[in-house]
Amino acid sequence: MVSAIYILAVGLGAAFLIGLLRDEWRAGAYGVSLAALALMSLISASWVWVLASGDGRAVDILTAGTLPPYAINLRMGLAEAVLTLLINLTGLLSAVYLRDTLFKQGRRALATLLVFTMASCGIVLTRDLFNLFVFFELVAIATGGLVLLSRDQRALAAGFKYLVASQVITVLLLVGIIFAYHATGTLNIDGMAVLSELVIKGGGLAFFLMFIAILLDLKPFPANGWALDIYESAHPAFSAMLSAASASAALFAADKLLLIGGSTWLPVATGIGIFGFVGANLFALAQTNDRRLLGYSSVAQVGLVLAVLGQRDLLGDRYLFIAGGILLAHAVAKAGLYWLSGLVEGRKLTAWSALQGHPLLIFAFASFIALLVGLPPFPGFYAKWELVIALGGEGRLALLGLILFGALLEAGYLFRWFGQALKRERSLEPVAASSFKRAVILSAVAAGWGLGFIWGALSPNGNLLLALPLLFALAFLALEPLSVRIKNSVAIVGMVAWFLLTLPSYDPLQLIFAAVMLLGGALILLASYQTQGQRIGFYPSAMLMYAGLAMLIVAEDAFSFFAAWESLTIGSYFLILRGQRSEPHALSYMVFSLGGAFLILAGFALAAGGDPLFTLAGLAKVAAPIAPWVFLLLAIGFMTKTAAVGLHIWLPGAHAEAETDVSPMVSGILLKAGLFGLFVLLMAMGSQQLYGVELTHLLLWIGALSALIGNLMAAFQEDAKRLLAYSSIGQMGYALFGLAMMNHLGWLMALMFVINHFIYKSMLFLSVGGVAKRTGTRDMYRMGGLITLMPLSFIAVLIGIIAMSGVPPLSGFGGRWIFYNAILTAEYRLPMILIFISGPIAFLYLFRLIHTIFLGQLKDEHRRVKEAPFWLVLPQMIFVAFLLVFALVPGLALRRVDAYISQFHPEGALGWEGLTITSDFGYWSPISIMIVVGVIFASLFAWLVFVNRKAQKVKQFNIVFAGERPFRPETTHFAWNFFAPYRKALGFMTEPLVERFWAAIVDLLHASADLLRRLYTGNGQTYAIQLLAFVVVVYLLRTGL
Amino acid sequence: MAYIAMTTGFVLILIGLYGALTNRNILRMIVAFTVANTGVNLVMVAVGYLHGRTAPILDAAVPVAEAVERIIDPVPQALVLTAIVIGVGVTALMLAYAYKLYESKRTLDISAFKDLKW
Amino acid sequence: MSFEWIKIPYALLTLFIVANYGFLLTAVMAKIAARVGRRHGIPVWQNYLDLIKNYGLRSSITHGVMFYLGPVFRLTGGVGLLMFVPTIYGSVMFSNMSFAGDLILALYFVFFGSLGMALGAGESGHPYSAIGVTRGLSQVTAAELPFALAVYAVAVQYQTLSVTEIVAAQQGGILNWTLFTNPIAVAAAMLSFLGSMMRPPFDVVLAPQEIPIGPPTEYHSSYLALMQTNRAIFPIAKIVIYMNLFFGGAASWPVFFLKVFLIYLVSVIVGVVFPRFRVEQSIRWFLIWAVPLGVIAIVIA
Amino acid sequence: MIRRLFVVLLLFGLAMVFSGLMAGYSPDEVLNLSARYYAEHTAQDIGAANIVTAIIVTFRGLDTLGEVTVLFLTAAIVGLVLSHGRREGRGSGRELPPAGELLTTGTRLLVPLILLLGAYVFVNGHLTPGGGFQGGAILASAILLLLLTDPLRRISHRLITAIESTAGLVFVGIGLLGIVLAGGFLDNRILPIGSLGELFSAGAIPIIYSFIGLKVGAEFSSMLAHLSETEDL
Repeated sequence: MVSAIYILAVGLGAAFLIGLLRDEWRAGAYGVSLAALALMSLISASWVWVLASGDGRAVDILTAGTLPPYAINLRMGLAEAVLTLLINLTGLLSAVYLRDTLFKQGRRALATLLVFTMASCGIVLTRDLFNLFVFFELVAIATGGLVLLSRDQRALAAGFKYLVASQVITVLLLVGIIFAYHATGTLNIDGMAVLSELVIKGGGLAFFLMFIAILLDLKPFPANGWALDIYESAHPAFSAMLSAASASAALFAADKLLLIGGSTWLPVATGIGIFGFVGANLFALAQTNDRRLLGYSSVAQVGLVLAVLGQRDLLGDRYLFIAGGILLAHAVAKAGLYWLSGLVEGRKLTAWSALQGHPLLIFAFASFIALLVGLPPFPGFYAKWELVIALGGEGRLALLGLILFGALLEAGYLFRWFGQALKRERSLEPVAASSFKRAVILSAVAAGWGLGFIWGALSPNGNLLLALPLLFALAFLALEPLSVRIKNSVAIVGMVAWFLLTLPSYDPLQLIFAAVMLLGGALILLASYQTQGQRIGFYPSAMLMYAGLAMLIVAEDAFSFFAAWESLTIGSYFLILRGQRSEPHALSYMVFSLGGAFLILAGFALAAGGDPLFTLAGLAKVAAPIAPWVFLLLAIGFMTKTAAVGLHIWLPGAHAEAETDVSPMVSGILLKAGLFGLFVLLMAMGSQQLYGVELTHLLLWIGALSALIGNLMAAFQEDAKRLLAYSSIGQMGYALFGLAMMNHLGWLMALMFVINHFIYKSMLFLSVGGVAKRTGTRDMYRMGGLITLMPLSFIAVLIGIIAMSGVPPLSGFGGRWIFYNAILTAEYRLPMILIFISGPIAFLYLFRLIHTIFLGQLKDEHRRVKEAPFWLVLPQMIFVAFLLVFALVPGLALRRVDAYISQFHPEGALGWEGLTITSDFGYWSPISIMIVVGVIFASLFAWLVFVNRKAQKVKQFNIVFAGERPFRPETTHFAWNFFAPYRKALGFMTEPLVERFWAAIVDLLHASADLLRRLYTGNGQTYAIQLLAFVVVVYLLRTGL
Repeated sequence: MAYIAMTTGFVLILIGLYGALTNRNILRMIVAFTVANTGVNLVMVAVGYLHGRTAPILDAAVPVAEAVERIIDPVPQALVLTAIVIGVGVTALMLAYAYKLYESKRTLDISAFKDLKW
Repeated sequence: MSFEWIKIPYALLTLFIVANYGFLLTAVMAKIAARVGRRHGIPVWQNYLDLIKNYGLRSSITHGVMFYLGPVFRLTGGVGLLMFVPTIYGSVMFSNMSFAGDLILALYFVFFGSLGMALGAGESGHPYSAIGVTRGLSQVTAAELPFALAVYAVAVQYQTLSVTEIVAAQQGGILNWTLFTNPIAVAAAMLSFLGSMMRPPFDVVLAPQEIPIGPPTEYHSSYLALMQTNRAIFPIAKIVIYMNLFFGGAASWPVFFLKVFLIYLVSVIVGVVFPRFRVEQSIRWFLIWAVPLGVIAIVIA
Repeated sequence: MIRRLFVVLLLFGLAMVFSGLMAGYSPDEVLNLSARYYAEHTAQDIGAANIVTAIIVTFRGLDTLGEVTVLFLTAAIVGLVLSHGRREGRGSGRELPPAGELLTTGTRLLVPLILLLGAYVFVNGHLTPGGGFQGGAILASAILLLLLTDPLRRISHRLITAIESTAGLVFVGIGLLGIVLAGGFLDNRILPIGSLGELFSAGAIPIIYSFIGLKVGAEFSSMLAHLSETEDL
């Protein structure tokens, strides 16, 4: 095993050696440096290998042949090995990335780079305080040099500000060190750690000075303007090193110091850390410069890790896993993003739209963001899971809340950035086409995924990257070059196969959802055959969503449930983002979904009581004081997916702007995930009281309100797809209402809605999508009279609206019938009034939908419109068949579920004798209804045909029109503002109060961020003053408290 | 004795920082920082001082046997040396920066270099 | 309760009786209304004449499939509604097809006809039809609400959704009628009844003055004939529901005729007394006067 | 004005910390454990009469290596900074008035002596006060004198870097030899310790210190040279 000292020796030796080379031999110098960095990485890697594989323990490296504490010693443990590897690799890759610049700048720059890397490793390795200081100084000075690699003239000022700050830090650190030495008589960190005198003899203050100095080296918010300026102006490759390498090193130094400080200083670390995490993320909201944004984000991430270090008393031996997960994910992602920013010309966030058309880079971008946010399957995800569970178990809820809030802010601006990069019109500057720069970036991507795998393997919750559905989804990344038809077929086959594979393991409830989500998803995918080309990015996203859904249904424990939830959220986000003008809506969808996801996470954390392997079944055992809160958190989290009123504002845009075949997926299928969650929740926890309020009662009201508002809003839409989207809100409201009734028939009705809503909403979205595709508009008043041109689509819509309106004889009536029987036993009556109102309102928008599109007057520009493409029509027709069958024999699907629900609500089960379905109150015989109606209809129709056989078809405008003959469809087609009088009567209920509320919150955040960040005046002296102020304030708080 | 030195050191630090934080002229700031550094070094030496003892050099005056009783703490002195050298390095670097800053904007007023902010 | 073939002739018989009664009744009501307005009014057999005339008309045009089917839907709605509710309490002959479903079926089947009608009218492409439909739908949302609440109250009261059982529960003396056992529910229901009868003050849907007869504007000849037939059957079918729910049902045809007449008369009287509401006015009216009653009904139920 | 007041307040806060330190400070009566160890073991382990030197070069040799690196780095970066964005074709643009007779003669007289003194100081670093850094600084002062007499004089960076790099390499090399031949990195016992107080004693210390002296001298000189090249402003 090569001694770790060689890492330092090689770095230094190479730095000195290239001094000997002639200025002309640039290539030689460059080669030597690369070789040195590679060698250093190799040494670290070998150590990682040995220590990780278990054989071999942390070793101390002595110098001067003298034992510590009398001589400086280094230590190489697993953490050190990993960090040095990270540092050296970052250095190596950055050196590769910087090739041209380094060639221009010559060997001085090379030497500086080498020393920077070497010194960062030194910070990690050394166990001696003063030696630590020396290495810090080296890093600081090297930074002062490397800043100048950038072409940006402003870097000069930034570098000077940085030096000023480091001067102040030096003063504090030295004074601290010398007094600590005086108090303990040693400079050895471990030596100090064991000695207790540090607290007496004024050692406490000495430690404070040292500790605060190290913290200041972490560029803590808000005393970090100097660092931000560096991040913004330095060469991206160096910013990468600064953010990935030196920040990690400094964090490790802080960790070592905490060994000395002991548990009394942990809260300080946590406090400063979490303050920085939230604050920096808040400030980043108002940031438009990409590199500065990344700087803010780095500060935030470092803060988070610091907070975790402060929790080590709680986390025990897992804290390395957690802190390491967050830290490495941050380092890789941040380095990658900085390198990526080197390829982009403009510095505005929107300039990243240059990446469009480079799928590989987009994928890298997405991976890095997912790494940062801590989405599965990346290390941050596992780490955050254990962290949050531990915090919840210990009841450190404030910290937990702040962490989740900060993470939400971060996700907000990162995904906004991503959306802008993908959807804004492509900027003209080309992406730098340097192959090795891309190689560097891609290696970072690979590292990220590799880390994800490792962390998955280390986590007790099992490795997500071994989950078959997820792998299947990821496999589509490899299939991207293939054409749509192949990929689509693979996808369909895969989903059906997975369904059949897992079929035996489902209970009836899971079976219903699985059928809807997997088989239904495959059915909708038929529509995707009508797209051409490769459709880059569609299949990985869609399959990711379906994988999430598939895993969600079968999830046994909270972790896999949450992981599945996150994956389906990400997948659907990418899907929705694909729409033409869907950027803002996709963003709000993502923010709401992640917000909901974090609430769910918090709920699990509360419930789990510190057990990361908490099972869903365990929800039932949660005890009284926290149970209602768990219930509340989880319920709200799930309701963000079902778009319950108040959390619904993301839905209309997201569903309306999505692509034709995506809308049915996200509407017909995705919404059901929320319902499934609620099912699981209610089954496990039943109903809970909070301050005497029955929470299910609350859900009743929310469901009823959603039904009312959703239907009402739908009636006033001009955009067909928005109309359908709003109606989804209403339908989910019904389902929620049914669930919240907490009785047998209520749940049955909810399930009925799961099936029905899936069928007719998918059908309607497909046919409306087809019409929109043909007519080139989604505004209904621009259409009209299409019945003769698109008969099949018309039939689909006709059947769809009859079913949805609940008019017999189609299946929608079954839902209504069950609903009436259910409410007869419900103890809460008032919310029903809302349901009663919203029922008829459905007719308004349904009639509007079919009338203004297919009936009325045909527009001139549509006279040549053809029927929708075959692949769009086919699934619709299949759905029609389903609806009719389901209308005739609802028992097929419902009987077993009915029996299944009986274990939760024994009373009130339905009777299924013969053709008639009987409840305690009434009866209903679908087939007889169908026959009776059919017979009457047929005979009357026959009679009409008989008396009216020679009726002749007349032209469009041949109507009784006050004696004259209209000729312009626009003026004759009554469609726009269809329900004007209704608006007069009830329009007040459609005031967008909820939108205003959320908009106000967002504006508040942005405004405060924009105002507060002026704290960074750009004056280096002011920065130094802030630095000092930070120290004094912390000191006062520390002594004051 | 130790106290006087130490107090002087601290006062020097404060003076230095005051100068560095209030003078807008970059050169003055640099000088102020050197003052502060000097203060730090003074403090370090003062901490290592033991009353009535001599320099840690073993010669006729201080035989090896009595070293323990006769010499003052050598460690701070070693540290100070390092600290001084590092201080010199940083100062030189800052001076170089100051030169380039002046070259770029023809002024030495720190508040003139605010292109980067927020 | 199940199906035997004999039910079909019985059902046709019911249909025949009700249809004729409907023709006469509507004519009588029209006459009453005219007399109140100091006009002479139509003869009682006018409907038959119109029917014959419409069937006899030779010219007949169509605007398309839905247009053609519209009246069929409409009449199917009327007849089906009649079929799904037992007409005469206790008689197997006139229990029709009520085995197919209970009260809820009837309630939702009400919309079947209007929906199909609306579609047909829509395809005619006539703006007035569409306007009429929007008005109708808008008004229905408010007008149906009190009725729904009342029905719910009654169902809770009798703990059943089966019409027959509800009627059974009201037998044995006039005081057992829901009218007296649950007056508030009945009041709410009757208010919404006014709204559903297409008579003033809630006839803005047809609005004979400014948009000649609303949705059916484009319909003529045999289409119109079918719809006239429906206009005779449908109100009665609806009244039958009211009668069964609130007024003790009818054990024999005379009682049936009487009760239907009286209930119909209510809407006529109100109609001749009040001027017409605009849509938003009627909506407000229902929300302010009728709905609260319904709410009280279900709260105390 | 407010700014100054604020700064004063802050410094007052800092002063509180410092006073706290002093309040908690009590001078040692006896050497603490590390110091005691050095006092007792330096003589036989290291064989350097100057304990401080022993600590600097051996016990805390890693610090010193870093320290040397700091200078090396600074020299490099100063070069980097001053060459940063420099437009070519500038340099000795203008003529300066010749330096005074006194200065030139004094220089000619003193420079050799200064160099000699510097060499003496770092060669005896392990015996007497002083050592590589001090010696190096003295060497550099000679260069300073030269530059004062003729600011436009160009000193060969090539030579300087060659010196400092070799010195650095030797330092690292000796350190590594320590691992191979003796107890660890920078162990000075790769050479016989010799007897206390002799010039050739204390193992590798004199060699290391001499090279440090050269290196430091070279680095200071290069900084001075670089800074002096900014004369033409």
